[in-house]
Amino acid sequence: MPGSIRVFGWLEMARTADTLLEDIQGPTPGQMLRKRIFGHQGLLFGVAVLGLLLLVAIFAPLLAPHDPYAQDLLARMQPPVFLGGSWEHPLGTDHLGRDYLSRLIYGARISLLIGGFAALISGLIGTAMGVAAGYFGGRVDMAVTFLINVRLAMPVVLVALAIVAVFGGSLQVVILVLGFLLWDRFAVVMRSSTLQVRSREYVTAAQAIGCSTSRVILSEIMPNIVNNLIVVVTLEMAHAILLEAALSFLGLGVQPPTPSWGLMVSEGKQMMLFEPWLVAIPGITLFVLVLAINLLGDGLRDVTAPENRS
Amino acid sequence: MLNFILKRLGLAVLVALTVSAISFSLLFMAGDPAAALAGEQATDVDIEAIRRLYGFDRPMIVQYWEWLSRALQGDFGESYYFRLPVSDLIMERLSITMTLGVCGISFALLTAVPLGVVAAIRPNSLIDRFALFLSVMGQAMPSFWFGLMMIVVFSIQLNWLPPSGTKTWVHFIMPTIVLGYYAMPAIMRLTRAGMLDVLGSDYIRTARAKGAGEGRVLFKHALRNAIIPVVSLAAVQMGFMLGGSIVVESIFALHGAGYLAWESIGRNDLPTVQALILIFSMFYIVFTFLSDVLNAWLDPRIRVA
Amino acid sequence: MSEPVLSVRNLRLDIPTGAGTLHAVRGIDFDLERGETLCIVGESGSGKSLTSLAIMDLLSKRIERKADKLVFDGTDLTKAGAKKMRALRGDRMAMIFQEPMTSLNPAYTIGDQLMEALLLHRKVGKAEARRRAVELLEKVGITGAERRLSQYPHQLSGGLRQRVMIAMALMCEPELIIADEPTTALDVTIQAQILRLLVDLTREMNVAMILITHDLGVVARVADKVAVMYAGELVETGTAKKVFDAPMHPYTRGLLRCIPVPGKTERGSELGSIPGIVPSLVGKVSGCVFRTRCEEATEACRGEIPYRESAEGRHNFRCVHETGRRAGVEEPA
Amino acid sequence: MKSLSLKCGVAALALMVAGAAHAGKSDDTLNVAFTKELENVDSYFNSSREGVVMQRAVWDGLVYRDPVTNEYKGNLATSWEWIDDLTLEFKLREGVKFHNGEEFDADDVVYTVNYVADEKNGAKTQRNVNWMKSAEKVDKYTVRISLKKPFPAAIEFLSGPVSMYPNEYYAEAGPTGMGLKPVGTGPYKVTEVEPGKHFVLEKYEGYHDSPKGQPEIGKIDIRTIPDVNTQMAELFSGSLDLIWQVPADQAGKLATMDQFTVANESTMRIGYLTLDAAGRTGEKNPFTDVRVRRAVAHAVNREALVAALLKGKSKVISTACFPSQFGCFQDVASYDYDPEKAKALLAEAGYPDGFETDFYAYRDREYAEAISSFLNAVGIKTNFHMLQYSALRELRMKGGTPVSFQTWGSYSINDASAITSQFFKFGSLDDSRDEEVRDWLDVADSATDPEKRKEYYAKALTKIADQAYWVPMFSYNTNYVFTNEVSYTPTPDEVLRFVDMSWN
Repeated sequence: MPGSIRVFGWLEMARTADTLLEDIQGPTPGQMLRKRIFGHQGLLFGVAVLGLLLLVAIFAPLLAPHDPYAQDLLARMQPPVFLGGSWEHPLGTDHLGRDYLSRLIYGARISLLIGGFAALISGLIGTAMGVAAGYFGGRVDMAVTFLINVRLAMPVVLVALAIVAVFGGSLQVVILVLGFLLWDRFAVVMRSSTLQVRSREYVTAAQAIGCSTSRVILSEIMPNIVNNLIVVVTLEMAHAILLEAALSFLGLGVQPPTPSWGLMVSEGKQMMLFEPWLVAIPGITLFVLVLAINLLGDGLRDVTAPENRS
Repeated sequence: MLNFILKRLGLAVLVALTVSAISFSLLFMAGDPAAALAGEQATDVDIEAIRRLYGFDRPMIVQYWEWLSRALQGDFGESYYFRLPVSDLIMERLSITMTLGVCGISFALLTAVPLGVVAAIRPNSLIDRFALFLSVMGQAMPSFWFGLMMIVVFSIQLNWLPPSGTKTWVHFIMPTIVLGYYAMPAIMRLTRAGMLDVLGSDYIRTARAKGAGEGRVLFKHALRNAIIPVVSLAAVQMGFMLGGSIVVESIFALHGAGYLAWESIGRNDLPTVQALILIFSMFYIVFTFLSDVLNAWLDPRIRVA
Repeated sequence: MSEPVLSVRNLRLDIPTGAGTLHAVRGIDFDLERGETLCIVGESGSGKSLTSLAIMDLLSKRIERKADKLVFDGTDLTKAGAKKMRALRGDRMAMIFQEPMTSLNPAYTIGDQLMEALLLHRKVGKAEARRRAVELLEKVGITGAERRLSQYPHQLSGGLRQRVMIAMALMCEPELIIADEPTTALDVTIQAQILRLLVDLTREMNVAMILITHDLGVVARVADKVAVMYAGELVETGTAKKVFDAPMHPYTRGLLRCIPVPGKTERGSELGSIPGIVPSLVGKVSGCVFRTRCEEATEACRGEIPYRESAEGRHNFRCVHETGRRAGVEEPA
Repeated sequence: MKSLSLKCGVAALALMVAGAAHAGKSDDTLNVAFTKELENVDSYFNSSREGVVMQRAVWDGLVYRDPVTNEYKGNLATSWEWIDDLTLEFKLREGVKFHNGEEFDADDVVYTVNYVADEKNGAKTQRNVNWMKSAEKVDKYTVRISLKKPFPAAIEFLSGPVSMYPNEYYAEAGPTGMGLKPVGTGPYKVTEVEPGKHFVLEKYEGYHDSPKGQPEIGKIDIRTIPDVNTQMAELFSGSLDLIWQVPADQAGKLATMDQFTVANESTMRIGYLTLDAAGRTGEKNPFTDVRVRRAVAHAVNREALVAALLKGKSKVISTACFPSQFGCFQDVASYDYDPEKAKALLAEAGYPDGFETDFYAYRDREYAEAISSFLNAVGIKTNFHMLQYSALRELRMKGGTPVSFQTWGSYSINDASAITSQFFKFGSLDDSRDEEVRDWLDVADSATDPEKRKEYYAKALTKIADQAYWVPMFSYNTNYVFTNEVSYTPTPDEVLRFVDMSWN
């Protein structure tokens, strides 16, 4: 059918595409982002709880009513106020007579520290590997993909236990072990994000005008995949915190007297059948923290990538 | 298809070899095996005798090659602790871990897939919100804590379920739930997202235009396509589950391979730990390989390439 | 003339949104006789696809469908339940979609998908369904039909897939085929083949067809009737000849001016364009929806708009001006 | 596997069928939990407390020590005498049969002793057997055991870890076969073994007239349940009748419940801090200064530890051995809790602001944590390290540790040679390296005159306490918890004796 010309030309000029299904007087992108953020209950909850815990962690010395390390063997396992205890120890005392509330407050520092640093280390490793694989492709990509496979094949808990058993559990060892074990998701996500971005015009343009590789990666690729990175950071942070708790539960996490929440659950476990609050209190705070981080991560994903919204 | 399988197989073998080398070298740093073998009450003379007996004084690379070549024939040596062949020891316990893993993943799939499907059919409905709630909870709840709380409620307070042991299937209920629930959120989210995606696709409209009923549309046309990524995920989760059953096995006193691994680390029972790390890795490798094959079978775009 | 195979009166589609109800499609009237081809033309988003999906009852549940009359082959579709509709779809009415690449299920063979409708609606065995599938594949010009049956969609090119879609629509010898821009997604070189195939087959089998398209060239060649749609309304309907020769609605005229129609547009004449934007359809819609872009617009365009029949009959348009032009204005040279 | 997953699916529907068979008195089966997996039931090839329990139930030694009076009685031997410093002669009991019907005689003793004493056969705890050189048959019911060097504690060892195996069966089955299907002469025979998981013992009807007494309970079902909470949960649900090694706090709670009996007994295990007096971790190590070591001793409130944490029959101790052990001299320097004095001593030693040190432990985290907290309070800042036993042992063997919390159970051997001599004779775990102490202990270990032994142990222990090489803390105790259907009086040697149990 020669001579047949479709009407796309003026249709585009008329700017009418899809207007039927959307309000034509739509908000600006900024307004929409704000609307999405403030309309997202999960995100708001996550930000609020995480912010609160961050403040608690920073101002722990001001907030804690007692020294979290001061033991009193004569006042062991005092019940919390709501179970008939005294206001001297609002959340009771632990198995060595240390103030539970104070330990909980200082514990926020430990959990956030472990989660934060483990995510930082694994993020650096995984992002470097993922971006390199996605950007350079070829052999680099093959090598990174292979390493990801190897890493995924290793049973995390088992390997972490074995390493901590060898080097002894300290805050540094736990952070390093988790950091070196949890980079896989960073690598996977960063690799595919980089792959998507690499072929975009602005990247090609930057390459064409002779920008150095590092400059292309840092100023053209990274800003465009950073939102995915942030989402993975939150998920891995939560993952690291849970894993640290599990290691501590198995007796191979951070060491006493460090008030880690996982360790507190582990220590309270002994009396779980008689004083369940010893396990319940740190267990619930742990749960709320991980919940908040996860909701934050999910929320960020929803807000920054609305097409992926579930 | 054959080409595809061979390629995946080659990769799997290479990964397995690397993991074996890593686990071997890793555990060789794990303290003096002779001291661990001798036990708490042993004297220095005991330990020296054991060191000579087991040849721990030889170079590591020699020990690795010897171990690997025998491992390929299914001989993982003798457990330092039990003095039984490691392969026997593991085979015997693996059945419990496998049972647990199969139950766990079945539980996760049987709950997560229907929930995901229903949530996708009725987005933003009560069920969808419930499923979302469950998945958010599931991701945040420490499994050891969940297990302990289950014992408190169902064994101590209600006295419905036995807190430990493996005698009957009833003993597997709580461990199955605790192990399975952690895999649920991911499976459910993926099912939901996959179904939403597929249900909005053109070929579903085509099926409807042909006059296919809702059930046929959902299960024959939609689920078949939405389930493909779920299969991969389930295989990965199953691999993780087997490796992660340590916590569950120690809480519910299930004498499976995970518990054996944990104990063996404490006892420096090198041959057992090495064999277990390798076997757990192999599970992951085999499962992902099988899921690739299954995927290829499910997805003609891979099968008939 | 016998009873039309499809008769639509005052079809309305409403979509509830956060900001109010979106009146996506309003007051659609048309009849379609057996074996007749109706072309619906209009811009993207003018409601063409929604209208066709409404007839098939394939709209999302969010969209409310209302009609004074919606009768297909003697069945009142407004009263037909889900079960009744399922029995009609794929059997008496079939649809061909725009995207052959995604409209076939990647998990099943061509054969499975071809046979599905027949097996669903007719009491035939697999062998019989298979025979029919082969017959139709040959009819739509696919060579090696037997072999194709066991192939998967990803092994076929876009053109072949659209042929499969056509065969699929014809499996049960329907009364009505709705083809929603069946060639837009295809390579320009094969668009014509596919379209010719579709038209020839419907003629041969005496199937009525609603063809939705952008391509006025196509319309000019194949349409018995033309319906021009703008912002959810039919602004002009009539036989192809009348609409092309004497377009009454300013929008139709604009449309025709924009595109060269072989034999209708002189070489070298300027391609025009219509400035302005489509109004929001959320909330109450009153007056002429085209007035924001219409060069003939007057104050009266805000009021009731009559649906006029042109002097010669069988040609209707929606405009306040009797002739589709502001009084006293000469046709521009 | 398929049917199993099916079963799991069905499981959720049928919760109400649950509930294990509530065993106990009604079917004459005692359900017991072990915390640790037993590597091998063969008593020469395991080193855990659970192994000792099994050994005492399944096998017999030549000699028996009454756990209450500490008097030695003939068991498989009826009498014995020292021929010289290196030779012991035994008259064997006649008419004793092994569980498999094999008759017990001198050949069994000769085979067992010669097998386990041979280092090449790899008996796990060499110290238990390496003092024996060989055994020879005199006649069918007379046997002589030769020693490598004078060993006064021989009878104690023969009443403890050295038990007699059937020669024909053992020659064929070896340690692995013995572990899977144990055969002994003891009051209980093993009918079921699932290694590490589950054992079933049954009363041996043909048990000889032993000083152990006759078994009463028909069947003992032993399961390994690692978690104390799970053990207690099983106890509550009625599927366990007896648990032991229950921590003090839980035992205290269980004692308040009507349906359980909680019995507490001391054990031979003691806890102590060992300080790097020899300077193995470095010349400038603060612990090389006796004042610092004494400061540590003054810093820890041992009474509070015992009263609040260990409870029960635990005692504060001051000597480097368990008080009931032979030669464990008690009248030594004792350091009372006095943090001010501790600080003064530290200041005197040149540490007015204290110092920082690594603190190691491998078990009883709670106790170790409390102790390190006491040290922190006087200015000794501790970096706490909890290691696996083997890792800590390796560390100590190679380069020592500045301060570590250790425990030692003496393998239930009631003789100071089983503890003090293990650690103060320049072995790799000797952190003090005091030649004088070593020489005294050498004399005490090999002298045959009991008085002379006592004298030299006293000298050594006095110096150890004075120099505070160790800071002995407390003796341990064990809680046994059982249902009211069970009647049992535990003994102070931390050995669960099924033969002493009966139904109420």
